[in-house]
Amino acid sequence: MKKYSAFSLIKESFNNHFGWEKAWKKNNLKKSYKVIIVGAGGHGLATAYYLGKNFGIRDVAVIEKGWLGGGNTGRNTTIIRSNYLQEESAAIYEKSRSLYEKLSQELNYNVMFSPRGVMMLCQTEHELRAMRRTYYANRIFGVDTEMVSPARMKEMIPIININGPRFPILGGLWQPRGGTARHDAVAWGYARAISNWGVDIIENCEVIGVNKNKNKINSVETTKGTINCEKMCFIVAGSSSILAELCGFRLPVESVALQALVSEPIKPVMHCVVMANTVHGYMSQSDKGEMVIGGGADGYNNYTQRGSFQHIEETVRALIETFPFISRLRQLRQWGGIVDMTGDRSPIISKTPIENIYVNCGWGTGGFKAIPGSGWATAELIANGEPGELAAPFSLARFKEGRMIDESVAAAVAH
Amino acid sequence: MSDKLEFSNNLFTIKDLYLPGMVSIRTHLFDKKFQKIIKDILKINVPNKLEFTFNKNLYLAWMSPNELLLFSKNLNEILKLITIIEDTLKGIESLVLDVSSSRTVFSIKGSLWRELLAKGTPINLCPNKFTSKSFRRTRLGQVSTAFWMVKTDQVYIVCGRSFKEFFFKWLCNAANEKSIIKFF
Amino acid sequence: MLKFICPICEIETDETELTPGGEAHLKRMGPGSSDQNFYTYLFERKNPRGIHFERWLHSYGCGKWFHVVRCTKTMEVFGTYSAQDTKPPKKILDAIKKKLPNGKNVK
Amino acid sequence: MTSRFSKGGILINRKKKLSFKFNGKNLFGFSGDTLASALLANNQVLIGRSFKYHRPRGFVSSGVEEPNALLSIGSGGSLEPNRSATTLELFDGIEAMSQNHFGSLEWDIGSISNFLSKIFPAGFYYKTFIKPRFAWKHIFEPTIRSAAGLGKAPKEHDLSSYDFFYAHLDVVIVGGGISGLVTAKNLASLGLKILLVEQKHFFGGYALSEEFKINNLDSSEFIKNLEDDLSKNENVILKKNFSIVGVHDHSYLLGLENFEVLESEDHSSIRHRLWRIRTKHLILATGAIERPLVFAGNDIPGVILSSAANEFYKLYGISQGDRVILITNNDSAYSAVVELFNAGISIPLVIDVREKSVGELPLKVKDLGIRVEFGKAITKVLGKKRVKAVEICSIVGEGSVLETIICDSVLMSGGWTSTLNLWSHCGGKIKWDNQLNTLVPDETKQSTNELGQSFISVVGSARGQFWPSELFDNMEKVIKNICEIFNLKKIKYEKYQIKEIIHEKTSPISCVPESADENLKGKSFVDYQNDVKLTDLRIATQEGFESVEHLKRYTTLGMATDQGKLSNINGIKILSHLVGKEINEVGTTTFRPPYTPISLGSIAGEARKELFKPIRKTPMHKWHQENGAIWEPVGDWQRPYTYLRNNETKEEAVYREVKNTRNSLGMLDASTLGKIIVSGNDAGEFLDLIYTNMMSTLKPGRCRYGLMCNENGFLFDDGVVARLNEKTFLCHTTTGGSDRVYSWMEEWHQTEWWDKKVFIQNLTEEYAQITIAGPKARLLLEKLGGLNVESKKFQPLDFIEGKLGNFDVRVFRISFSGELSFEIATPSANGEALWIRCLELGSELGITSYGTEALHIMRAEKGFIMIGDETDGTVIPQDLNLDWAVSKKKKDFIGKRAHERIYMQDPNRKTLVGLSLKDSTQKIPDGAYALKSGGNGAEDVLGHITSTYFSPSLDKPIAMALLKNGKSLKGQEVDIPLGSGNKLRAIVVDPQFYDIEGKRQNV
Ligand SMILES: Cc1cc2nc3c(=O)[nH]c(=O)nc-3n(C[C@H](O)[C@H](O)[C@H](O)COP(=O)(O)OP(=O)(O)OC[C@H]3O[C@@H](n4cnc5c(N)ncnc54)[C@H](O)[C@@H]3O)c2cc1C
Ligand SMILES: NC(=O)c1ccc[n+]([C@@H]2O[C@H](COP(=O)([O-])OP(=O)(O)OC[C@H]3O[C@@H](n4cnc5c(N)ncnc54)[C@H](O)[C@@H]3O)[C@@H](O)[C@H]2O)c1
Ligand SMILES: Cc1cc2nc3c(=O)[nH]c(=O)nc-3n(C[C@H](O)[C@H](O)[C@H](O)COP(=O)(O)O)c2cc1C
Ligand SMILES: [Zn+2]
Repeated sequence: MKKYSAFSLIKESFNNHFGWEKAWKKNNLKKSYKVIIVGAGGHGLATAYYLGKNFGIRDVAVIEKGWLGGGNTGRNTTIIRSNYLQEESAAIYEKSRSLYEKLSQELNYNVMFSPRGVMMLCQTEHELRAMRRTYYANRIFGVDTEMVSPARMKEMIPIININGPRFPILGGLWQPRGGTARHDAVAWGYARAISNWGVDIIENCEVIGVNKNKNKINSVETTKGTINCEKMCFIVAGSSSILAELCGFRLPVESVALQALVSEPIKPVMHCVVMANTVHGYMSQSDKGEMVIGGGADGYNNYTQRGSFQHIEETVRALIETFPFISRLRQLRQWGGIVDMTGDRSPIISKTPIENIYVNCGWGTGGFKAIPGSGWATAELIANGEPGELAAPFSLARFKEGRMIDESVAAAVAH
Repeated sequence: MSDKLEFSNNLFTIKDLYLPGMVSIRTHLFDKKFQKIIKDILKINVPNKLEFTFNKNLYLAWMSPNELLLFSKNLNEILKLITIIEDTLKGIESLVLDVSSSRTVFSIKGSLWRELLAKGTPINLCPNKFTSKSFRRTRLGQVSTAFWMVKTDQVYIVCGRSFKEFFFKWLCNAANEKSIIKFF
Repeated sequence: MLKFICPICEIETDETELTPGGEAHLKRMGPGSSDQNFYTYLFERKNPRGIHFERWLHSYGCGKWFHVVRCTKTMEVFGTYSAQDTKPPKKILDAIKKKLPNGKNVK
Repeated sequence: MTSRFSKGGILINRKKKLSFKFNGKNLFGFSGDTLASALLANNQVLIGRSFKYHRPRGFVSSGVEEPNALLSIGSGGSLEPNRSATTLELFDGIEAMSQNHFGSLEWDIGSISNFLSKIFPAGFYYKTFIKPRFAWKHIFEPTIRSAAGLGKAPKEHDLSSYDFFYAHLDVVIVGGGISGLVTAKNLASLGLKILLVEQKHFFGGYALSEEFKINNLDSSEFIKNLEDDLSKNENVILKKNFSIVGVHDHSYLLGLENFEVLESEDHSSIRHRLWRIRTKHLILATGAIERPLVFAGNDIPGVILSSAANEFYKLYGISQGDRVILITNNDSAYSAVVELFNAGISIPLVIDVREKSVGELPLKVKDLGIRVEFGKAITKVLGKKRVKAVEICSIVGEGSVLETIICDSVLMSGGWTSTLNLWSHCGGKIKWDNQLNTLVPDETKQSTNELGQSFISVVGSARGQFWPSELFDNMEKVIKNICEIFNLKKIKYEKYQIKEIIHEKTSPISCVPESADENLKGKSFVDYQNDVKLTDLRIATQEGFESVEHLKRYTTLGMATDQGKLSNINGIKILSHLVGKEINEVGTTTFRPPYTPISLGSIAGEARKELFKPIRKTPMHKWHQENGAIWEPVGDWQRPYTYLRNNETKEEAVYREVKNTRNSLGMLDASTLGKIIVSGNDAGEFLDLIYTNMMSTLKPGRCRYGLMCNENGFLFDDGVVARLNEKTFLCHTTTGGSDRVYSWMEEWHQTEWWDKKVFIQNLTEEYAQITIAGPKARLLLEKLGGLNVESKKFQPLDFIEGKLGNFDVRVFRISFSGELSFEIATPSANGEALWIRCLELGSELGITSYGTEALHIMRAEKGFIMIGDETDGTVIPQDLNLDWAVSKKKKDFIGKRAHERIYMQDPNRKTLVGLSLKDSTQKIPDGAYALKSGGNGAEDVLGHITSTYFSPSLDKPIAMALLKNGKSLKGQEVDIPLGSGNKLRAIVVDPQFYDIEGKRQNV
């Protein structure tokens, strides 16, 4: 694999860049693999990566029905933070965030992780109290956050309207090491790394069935043929229920559309990510200059990657209230992704009723930030057949026991 | 709060009909016995689905298959009627409640009222869809409301009392003469 | 932006006047039910890509719940019926059969 | 030089001169101009800088597809960045500024990156800036970011207003070109309600600037007649400056109507109106957009689409230059040459990349004596900020220069792309047609409506039928179809006579010369705004970004503000060539709304500032407002947090309110509490299912505190239930909970227990409610008079009805403060009067009004829980020591089954305790965590603080907490780490601090 660096870039420029190789190889399917991962989104690719890196398991195929990274990984608002309230969440998201910090170097691929800081606004007394609770939880669970006053916030984000007549800003929870990353690059970077090890990434290949013997899977059916495997893990976000159905069980998830939009690009005006939960909207500015905006999810089951306009409307209203200047900007594009929402809005990294099938899903509206940590934990689960510390709380069994990991309690939206 | 809410421009006059009387009658509307009782007391029929009936000052509107709203501009008339209705309905599964204080009613005068309302509600207000008999509950400018036509150029709109100042501002904004389309 | 005919009001209602209520025809599991059954009732959803039986509330209208049969892939609505119907009416089932003769769900 | 002819220009009114500014220069145009035509009339060809390399750019088009000519318009609160000059109708006083340059437009320092373009191909940033790690954060990213964006964002508040409108229509026709107008004409007599919209400020589309005869009339005259005709028709609403921007599920359309010109004349006019439309049928007459050709220097100012040059000439009387050449792969572009030549422009050469054409137009051009070279191409365009000359080469080969021709403008045409965005927004598929050399709608995969039926028809050049004589080929079919849909008698369709123009096929070639060398490819632009060149596409595919979606994301092709209207098709043609696949195999990227960008202001509509969200006010709101209330939003309600007097701080005010209530008398506006009537023979039974405790045993005249759980067993609301009579209960809920609880009850009643005979009504707003609390409470009620409130007659948890003074009331003897307390409910209409009466009579008793914060403190002093503080959606009643309110006798209630699950029985669940601080000068911070004493880490966590206050009544800090196995910790010490790194030491106590025996409230 050709190493990426400023030097190689300059060198290639003399050669009209004819020397660059494929970022990941276009492979043909082999007859069998030790592990099959269904879904080449961020989580699937990261899982393959840590299987190879931490456990030396590289006889792996990642099967993708469309184009790599084309699911939610390729359509999210790229917010990365770990200031979660619950201990279990903080652990996996903080692990993830810390892996992000060095990911570019590790993968030799600039994923443009940008620790520009995430600001969560408090706009009611109740929210302020809830956010303080998160702040104290963060301190104990090793996540670096601080509470900031409205005045300080105004200094940090001059374009914010802290005197909104309806929901004046009472404070904020600031995570300086949160931020964003270039979403596509995360998928591409992992893909390049695992492809280099010989992991097969098979695009345009849909898993359409599984063949079981008793309570074990021995092969999967795909649109490109049958493949044998020792273990299988599906990591397909919005399509989780469909895969589960193929495997013969059901999951506590529902698929709904979550939408986002971008404005036309403008010169930099806001250097951090801002999330306003009371009015429900969040916004950051990409390195190209668009304001990247997201809000609430639809409330009905959906597989179309389109959502209802009323959510765009509500989100934009909320953000104009908080950032009046955006009123004269224009919406350039809107799109949707199908997210998998669990009963407690926390993910599932778990064994399943089938012995050698594992599942990673339920990241809902907030799993981009979790990609490295989730891949790490899932690889551990697949390799050992048992969850490690990070994954254990996120088992399917928790729903039966009533041991939910509810993040919404801190009055926070989960992005 | 007792300040009167009134607005007018060249096109519209919007007014809070301060303290009219309203009664909610919950029962099974299809019940023949009930229909007769209403006819006897109020001298009007139980309205059809999505419609209202009226008798001078009284309007009787269909809210749902088991709820009617009785409305009069005169609070005292309503207070008298409540007791009568309640007493007469004793044997019938029902719930009669004075809701005069729960809600308020705005009158909008002006022939372009359809246009004004179409700024806020997704329901079809074309004259052949929303007629002189129609009564609709809807979400209008983010507020839960119900309205009906009392004259060709006048509608009454009910909304929750606590929303009324907000809703009044919304109506005034929508009444902007500069934003007329003449759609209907 | 979806719209359904509220079977009670019998008029078209806009999504902004409705509240979605998830999968329909769930059987409530009360005290004494098994852990598995209770879990299924609370959490396990069909979540199909295709025909979905679901509940909606005409919240800004008559205030009544009703059932909708909708395809989650094409958004086609096969019909709406009362919340107190424990099974979808035959008419709707026939319409579905006509659309999907082999009984398989939409791709 | 570009300039305006002294005659001509269909759209402009030379009598009405308008002045405007560009980069501070005063310029003039005419009414009817666009800003673009007015700038061109002033020889302003250099108009902006490209995104990445800061290359000088001019106009390429005359419409919504424009990628280059983006300007900042206005200033202050009306500044609008990135506005395309080609779509802005000129009005008096426009101030326009060019964008994206450091220094002046002419001398942009940023253009250094142009020289480095070879090192910075597509995706270069993924390959570099990786090491050292800190440099990315502190040097590289800030550098990249500072180069981001085009225009500057406004800093001030937007002064414009925006409007909404809901419309229901039978047919919406998108596009006011000739096809749209003719369709409308044919449907106009059917009695259907029709809306026809045109995004531009004129009707007619391309036909307006073309010369052909239809029914023996000049096309422009024919259009004028049609427009006049239709504007008189009652069934048809004709709209200009109106763009359909989105097609959503269930045939929901979004349209943006633009009033900018009006607004410029009258500031109180609206700026935009967002139309939300439901239509039964949608007809796309959206026309087609001409494609650029890809050759070196095709982005130099002065290179322009031939159709644009033609429009600028015919509509606005503009000439692109003195010596103009054309390069084309099709016949249609020749018409511009004919026009310009006849207007006296010198045309040194027409380059046709095809081998030949015997079409009518090329022949005509030849007849005019213009030199036409077939099989040739452009090696490159010379010039930096303006075309100076072109070098000519053969179409085959690498582009060796055969000849250099001096010129100041190059017209180009790479064929046409039908505009099918709206066809696809909602799932409709499109396919490539090699014959027509454009995308066409795939009729077998259409968008469908709620009935699963297709509802979109396409007419005119949007179908790929570009020549006038073909435009109406399927019109008859469309009309018939519509008659069928609406069950109408078939109407006669009138045929149109248009003379056929003999023409040659368009060439599939879009990049010339075909094997241009790398240096030329590095200057051949596919996406102008995002500076995507031929070389970028090649590098991307070489690196494996071969899926059209990957190519887009890796190179940013088609992601600029024009969304690839010019570049997408050339992009996929090139891709198909690079990967050796058919165009249909390669596919297109997804078309997404909006078709053209729309203002965020229009999406928000009127819902801003005071109309942002509904505010609910209690009947006493005005009094609060006038008496120093600081508001606290609770749900949609505004409640007084406290009332400030004189120079008090918030804290002082709250303490005063607490003390006054405890020592003499306080009153609270409790009107926001939810009040729900549940009535019927089965009401008790029904409430037994809803509440955790037994309600059916409650006696009429009595009240009981009740809890509600969800099916997960978690506590979600609480309140006092009063049994009004045998069959009627009045359920109080929390302020935030009233609507939720009401819907909750309705839901269970309608969908699970519809056999229960009950009616439910939300009476929250019907009653104003006033809490009178404090040792002198009874005195006040006696002063009000009319009711016997003696302690024997009127016991705790009793209620009575009657007249208090002149007021109809229901009085509950319930206490949330721990004091002797009465809650008086009266119809809202009397709320304010009763409130004022209480104040008058209470003044000599020393009454004070108190707000929510005092209320919260007093309840915490008593150890009462507060939904939202002690609960957070994961707490069950048992955690809060409320077992006594959870019936063991009842077979079932919502949440009962959930409480049986393992984890709910876990002895390590967090349970409610009180905390008392050793050091009473301290206060436990809100939200703090409690650790085992001496503990530090996550493993020592016991739980969190749920409420914490300084208690003015006890003159010491108090708090409640949910701690693991809290009961077992009583008497033990715990640590509470502070933000500062210090710790507080607290003792676990019972969560009741004040008047533990409850003597005060039972007097
Ligand atoms: C609009 C939006 C905004 C968001 N914003 C944020 C945010 O700001 N921060 C954040 O942290 N998270 C955010 N998220 C959530 C985040 O995007 C997801 O949680 C995350 O990307 C999930 O990654 P994944 O790898 O699990 O799934 P995906 O990226 O969706 O990958 C799953 C893959 O599985 C493939 N697949 C499905 N079925 C099959 C099959 N049968 N055979 C083979 N392959 C199959 C799919 O094609 C897909 O490529 C957002 C999501 C959306 C939609
Ligand atoms: N000879 C050729 O090869 C050739 C090629 C292309 C066009 N033409 C000529 O162009 C004309 C085509 O007529 P037509 O009516 O089909 O197309 P048109 O391009 O003339 O008109 C389409 C109209 O739709 C409008 N429009 C597009 N999208 C819209 C939207 N979303 N909202 C609102 N308005 C929108 C456009 O502004 C345009 O005015 C004919 O006169 C034809 O001769 C000829
Ligand atoms: C963070 C982010 C930034 C984006 N910026 C742009 C942009 O500048 N221009 C654009 O056209 N689309 C932009 N998009 C949207 C994509 O074009 C695309 O809509 C999205 O990835 C979903 O894919 P789809 O529309 O092909 O289904 C952006 C998407 C994301 C996630
Ligand atoms: Zn209804």
